[in-house]
Amino acid sequence: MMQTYHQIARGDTLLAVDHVSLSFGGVKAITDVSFDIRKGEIRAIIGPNGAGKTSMLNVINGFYHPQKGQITFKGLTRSRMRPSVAASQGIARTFQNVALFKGMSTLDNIMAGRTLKMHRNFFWQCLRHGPAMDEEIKHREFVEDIIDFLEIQAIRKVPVGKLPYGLQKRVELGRALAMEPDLLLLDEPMAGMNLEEKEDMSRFIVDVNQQYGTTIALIEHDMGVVMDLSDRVVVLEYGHKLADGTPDDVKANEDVIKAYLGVAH
Amino acid sequence: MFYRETGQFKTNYADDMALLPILQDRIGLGIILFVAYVIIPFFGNDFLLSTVMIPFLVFSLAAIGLNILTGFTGLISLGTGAFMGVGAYACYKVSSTFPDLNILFCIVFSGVFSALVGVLFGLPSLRIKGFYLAVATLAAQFFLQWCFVRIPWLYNYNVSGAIEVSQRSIFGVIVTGAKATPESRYIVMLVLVTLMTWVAANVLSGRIGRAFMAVRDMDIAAELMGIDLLKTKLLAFAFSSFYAGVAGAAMMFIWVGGGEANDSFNINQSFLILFMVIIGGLGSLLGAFLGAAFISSLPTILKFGLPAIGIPLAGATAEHLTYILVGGLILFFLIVEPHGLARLWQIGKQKLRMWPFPY
Amino acid sequence: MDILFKILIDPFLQMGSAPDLLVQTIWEGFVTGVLYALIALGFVLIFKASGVFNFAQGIMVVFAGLTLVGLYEMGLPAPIALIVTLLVMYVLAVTIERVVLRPLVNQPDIILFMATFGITYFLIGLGEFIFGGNPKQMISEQLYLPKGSLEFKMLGGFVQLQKIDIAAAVIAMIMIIALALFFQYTRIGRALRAVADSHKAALSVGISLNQIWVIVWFAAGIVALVTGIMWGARSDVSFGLQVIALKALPVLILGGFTSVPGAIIGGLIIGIGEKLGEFYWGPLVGGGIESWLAYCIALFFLLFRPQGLFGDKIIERI
Amino acid sequence: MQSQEKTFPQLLMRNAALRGDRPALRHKYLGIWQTWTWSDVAEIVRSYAQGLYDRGLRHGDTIAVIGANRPKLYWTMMAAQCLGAIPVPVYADSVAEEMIFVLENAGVKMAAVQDQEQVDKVFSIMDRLPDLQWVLYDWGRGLRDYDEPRLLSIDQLIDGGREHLDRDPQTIKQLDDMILSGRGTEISVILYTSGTTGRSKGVMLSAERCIAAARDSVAFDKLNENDQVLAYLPLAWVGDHYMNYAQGLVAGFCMACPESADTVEQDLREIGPTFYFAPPRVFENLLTRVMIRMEDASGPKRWLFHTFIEIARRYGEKILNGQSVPFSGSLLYALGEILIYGPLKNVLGFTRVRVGYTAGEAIGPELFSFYRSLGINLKQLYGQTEAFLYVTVQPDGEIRADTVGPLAPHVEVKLTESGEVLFKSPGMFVGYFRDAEKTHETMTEDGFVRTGDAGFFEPESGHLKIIDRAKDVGKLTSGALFPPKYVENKLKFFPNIKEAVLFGDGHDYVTCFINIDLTAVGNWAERNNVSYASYQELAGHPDVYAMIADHVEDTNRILSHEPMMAGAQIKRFLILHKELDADDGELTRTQKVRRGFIAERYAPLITALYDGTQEADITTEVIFEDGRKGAISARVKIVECEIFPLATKEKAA
Repeated sequence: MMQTYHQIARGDTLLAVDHVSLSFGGVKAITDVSFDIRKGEIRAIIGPNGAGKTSMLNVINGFYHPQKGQITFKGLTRSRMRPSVAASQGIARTFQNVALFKGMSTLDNIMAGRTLKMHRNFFWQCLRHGPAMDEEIKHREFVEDIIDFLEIQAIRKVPVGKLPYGLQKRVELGRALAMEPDLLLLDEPMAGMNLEEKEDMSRFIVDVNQQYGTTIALIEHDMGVVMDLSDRVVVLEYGHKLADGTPDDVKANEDVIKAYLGVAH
Repeated sequence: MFYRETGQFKTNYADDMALLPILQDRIGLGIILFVAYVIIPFFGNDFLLSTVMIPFLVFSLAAIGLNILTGFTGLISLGTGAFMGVGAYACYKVSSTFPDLNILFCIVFSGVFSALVGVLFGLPSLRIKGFYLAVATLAAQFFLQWCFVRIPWLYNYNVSGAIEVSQRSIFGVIVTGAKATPESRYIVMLVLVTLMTWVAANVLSGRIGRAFMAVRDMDIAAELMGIDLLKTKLLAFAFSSFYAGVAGAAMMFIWVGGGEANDSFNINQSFLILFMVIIGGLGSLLGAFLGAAFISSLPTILKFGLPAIGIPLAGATAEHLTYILVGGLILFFLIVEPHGLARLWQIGKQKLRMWPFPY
Repeated sequence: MDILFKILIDPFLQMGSAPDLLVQTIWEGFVTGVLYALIALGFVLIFKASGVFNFAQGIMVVFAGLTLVGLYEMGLPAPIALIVTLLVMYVLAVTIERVVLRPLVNQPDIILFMATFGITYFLIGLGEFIFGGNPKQMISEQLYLPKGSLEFKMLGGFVQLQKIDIAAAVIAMIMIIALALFFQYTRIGRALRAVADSHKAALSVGISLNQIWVIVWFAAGIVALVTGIMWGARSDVSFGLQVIALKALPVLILGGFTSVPGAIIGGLIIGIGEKLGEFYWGPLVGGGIESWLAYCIALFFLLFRPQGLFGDKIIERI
Repeated sequence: MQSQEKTFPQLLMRNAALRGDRPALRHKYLGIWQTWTWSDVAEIVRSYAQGLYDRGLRHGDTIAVIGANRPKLYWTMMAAQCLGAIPVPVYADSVAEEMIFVLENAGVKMAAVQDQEQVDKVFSIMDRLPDLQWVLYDWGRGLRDYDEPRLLSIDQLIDGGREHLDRDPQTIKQLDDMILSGRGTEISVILYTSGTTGRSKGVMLSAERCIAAARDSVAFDKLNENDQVLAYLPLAWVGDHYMNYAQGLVAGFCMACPESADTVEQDLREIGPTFYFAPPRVFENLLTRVMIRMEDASGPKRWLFHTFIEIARRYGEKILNGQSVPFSGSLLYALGEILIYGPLKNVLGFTRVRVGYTAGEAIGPELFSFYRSLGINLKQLYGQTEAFLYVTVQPDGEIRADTVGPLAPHVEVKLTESGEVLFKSPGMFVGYFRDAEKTHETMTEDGFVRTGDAGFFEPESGHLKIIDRAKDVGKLTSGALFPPKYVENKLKFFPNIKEAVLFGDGHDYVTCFINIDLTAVGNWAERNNVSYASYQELAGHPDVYAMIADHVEDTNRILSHEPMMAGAQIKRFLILHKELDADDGELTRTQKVRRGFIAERYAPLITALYDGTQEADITTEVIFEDGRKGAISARVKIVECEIFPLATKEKAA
């Protein structure tokens, strides 16, 4: 049977996680968590270490398969799928500890993000002229826009392995953007950054959300940053959902305050 | 230093993404091609052509093949020799079944065939990683080798059990068999290598090449970006085996002109190619050539070089010495520059571009 | 239909019809398996301690054997030759650590893997250079290894066990137990196991990595020597052995690179498996399938457990 | 060919007609050099002009241009000029407060700015600018959600204009009339001088004079449409407007805009300009970096480099000037060209430079000859905004480090008894915008302009020598001449010294503040593993002091060979605990020291320099990048230096 994806209007539910539970062997990572992400919003998932934040992302883009519960994306409900499929359906992500292709240049890394969009067959690839080259150029133009957008022109042809951490994070964001995702998952985009880099990154995230209208779900430790950035926040703790709502609601929620021992300000 | 890049600016992407964006590189390549196509055939003697150049070219092809798999896609293979064998036998069968088919076509076909076999033995690569995969490829090596010996149909039931290359010609020029002149064989080989290198360079610098490297550098990320791991890995196996196959066919038909599988396509051959790739430099086409040049010329240099400088050797001793030297040199290079000759050149080139600055 | 019968039914009928032959074959396989296991053991030792996939283990077996015989032929009495060979193996271990491992520390695995290739070629060349390329007789009786064979009357037939084979099995057992004890109860042993987990841990035990490498390579050398003697005693000492030694690889992937029991069990499975296969199924395809059967068996297992029988499960994290 | 184009737009149209498909403008954007031909530019500028007109920009209005060197900003100037409106380029790095003055004073009606940063700046001062009606931006990142009726993208305007032109031919005619009717006497541009003293003044330049000046220099250096320049200097600086904009339009050569501030070097290398202009500071930093990078080179390479640089020093300039050198010399130099000079020039992007100029400040002679000795035809000119750049300029063959050359074509100069230089030139300005009294101060009755610089003509050669700002040249109590900048330039040639400020007027000896160069000294510290946490700590380090002391004494030794200057040797100096910074008002936007300001800001240190103490405390207020204010205080050491007796010529030689 053939299932189709519905067009989702801004503000409607883009992705719904309902009653998802996940465990490795005996260890419970996520227990019966439900929440939704609306098109066009910036959604934050916060919580202390080991709260199951990353596992949640891994479930969403099909890298882990939940034992219980299901996920509805663009109106199509499923309990499991292959990561590559998730990608082709419009879910992109970045990683907690940068997962760039170390051997390749910034440009190639971001170009790699276009793979799904490139279709010229092997024969043309062999010639690398005519259609194949046209395609390369078309996508190079798209990628260059991203490079310009993220202000990384100066490192265009530098192997990413040589770049400082902050820039690597930026390149990784670029790579995810190259996929033109409907849903962009950011796993601690500001981990290990200094204040200035954090500010830049926040600016980029907001700009992405505005410019490309991309829906963003992000995990972050730094409460302060999250509260400024996001429209709505889910709080996880030990795999359970602790709270869900606007930054203000969440700040007000005393469970959260307890969990964070007043870190929330 | 020889690189004078001032004023070389690109006004369109096609130029910017060209295989050799720097003018001086293009000039350099031009010179090399000129030497290869004009100087060597006209001024080289038979010895140079058939003992040095042709083997070098054959090995280059094989090395490119393995480099695509191991260097670009990160899949170690110890079965290259066998895949070469597949090519050789396929070519033999086709050419003997269709005697008036153009030999070049046979050779290319043999590549296609070994690509298919490559895919077959590449299947486990989805579940198996790293050394486990390396060992798995040994299965291919030994199984295929066994087939070559035990399935007489493959060598047309020759009593010798070996491939017997018949005489073939292209455009009236004899290119295989005993009567073929070194020049003609050399040129055929050279054309083959030039074309296939160009193709490899194209593919590797495009979408597919990026997919390969993505899988090599961080397969999980690659998958989460929609790169289908199985497809990509199988494609790598096919692409790589194609080159190995053609190399094998060329080896039998253009270089040695017939022979028996166990000598030509055994495990040691596989290792030898692997050395070429490692010493030449993983993930670099240039490396494939450097490695091939180095390893393939070494025995010759020893066999003829040492006596020349007055160190007479019995054949056996020379062979032993070769082993010692090859082993020693492999270690030496790994220690000096684990990323191979290509990296050395790369560093040198960078220095030349930045001269007189150090970086 | 007929072919299916030949493959699926007939062999088992044969087994049933001549159980003594079956036992005989299994025994043969068992002994080969033990020898495979020994070589695999050498791999495991080194891989556990240094993460190096030591391709050279096979050639080390040959080299050890050659050296022993060679020294004897040069006129050293057997026991002395044995000791000197041990020394040689030690020197080899030290040299490898100094010349190869130390400069290559922290290089990617494939590089170290290639390095062991280099070592292999070097040793082949060296061995041939010194002792010549042609096969040698193992000096069995000088080493007081038993000769001849025992015959049991059983299952309505005869089963013949070569004494040397029994000896091999026994010695292998002793050796494995010895190693186990060494790992369990000595300080160095503990250090080695620590290294397997983390290098820091090892240092905390107070032994430098370099020392540890020397030790494991020496240990692997000893194992190689024993293997060399046994194998040499059964057939002879030649470089052909080096290719046979590759059989240890499927054994490894079967047992997992890091597991000693895995190496043993894997060895036995492969050994017995390939003998049975060769004896009962080989003829169907013109024999000689020993050369690859082992790999296919391993591959088959691998498809179900990519980390080998005893390797620990790989959980992908991101 | 003295043709009749009187305004820049007319020149643009001429170029479009004359060399329509030759490149007019390149911009490294999205990874490649986007290129526009003269006819492209003409078309765009016309549409843009129409767009501006439709938004209400009229003849005589002013429009601010704020940002880096980007095509759209240059087009803004051209388009505005089409309408007879006056572009007012503003330094992009000026903080809001500084900007207010210029925008207010110019009473701009529109502002064309580069990006979000500038937009925010402008809107932050909107309430102070009643006349400002539209803010146009080039690069829209982050501006999407600005709900600001007065915000427009330049593209919008261009498209709007184009569409309008296509729609009704009437407007085309109207536009043509506006362009053709443009009169040369009208004000073409207003350039605000950074003002070494006090607040800046708007220099009004008329079209015909700009063009006349440009024509002279284009002829002078034989520039033509095949030349190529890299426009990387601030738009608001006369240097850029003259060398790139004016000359470009007159000669019809191609101007290239770098991708971003941090890729200029790379872009310079890619483009390989044939005509290069930079203030001494740029050459200074470049040389510093060259030397630093060479420090890290391998021993033999360093040896090779220094040997051949020495050879170049000996023969290079002579060869460039076409004087005779010993055969061995030219041979060695040729070898050096292959081994060092050629590659070096290539890496720096100077290979194709036919003519290079430096101006804006006196250049250290050693620095100057270094580049010339490499075979780069670097020349000096002396000029200022009020002259639309040049007063004197060095023709080929008459190039010297210590003079600024003879009078440029069609320029008159006279010196007052106090030694101040007055000039009359083709490009001289019309007056200061809305500042009659300042204009009056600067212009003499007989139509000469006061430069405020002191100088004298060298009798034998007729070359002009500039000593210093007239009001800065002072006397020691001994009566000896005290030309601060002259000495400072000598000091600043040492890579380790970034900035130097001399004092001594009315005192009995000369003293000096030093700013160390963080890159150079930091690098040195690394190599000699001197550890330091901050600029302040490094500046205070005894070894650093020792090193600088040597430099100062070398300088004294040199001075002791020059009769006029021997008195100005430095007796005591100190190293400042912070870098002099334009944001703190210590430097002008063109990075010239404002000594008056510094003198009062650091008064306690100066007293200390003269009362013989060995240390002094100082607290200064600083403004951080984000505009926050803070104070840093420090204890600064003071060091004595050796003074050398005046050396007679024989000794010197």
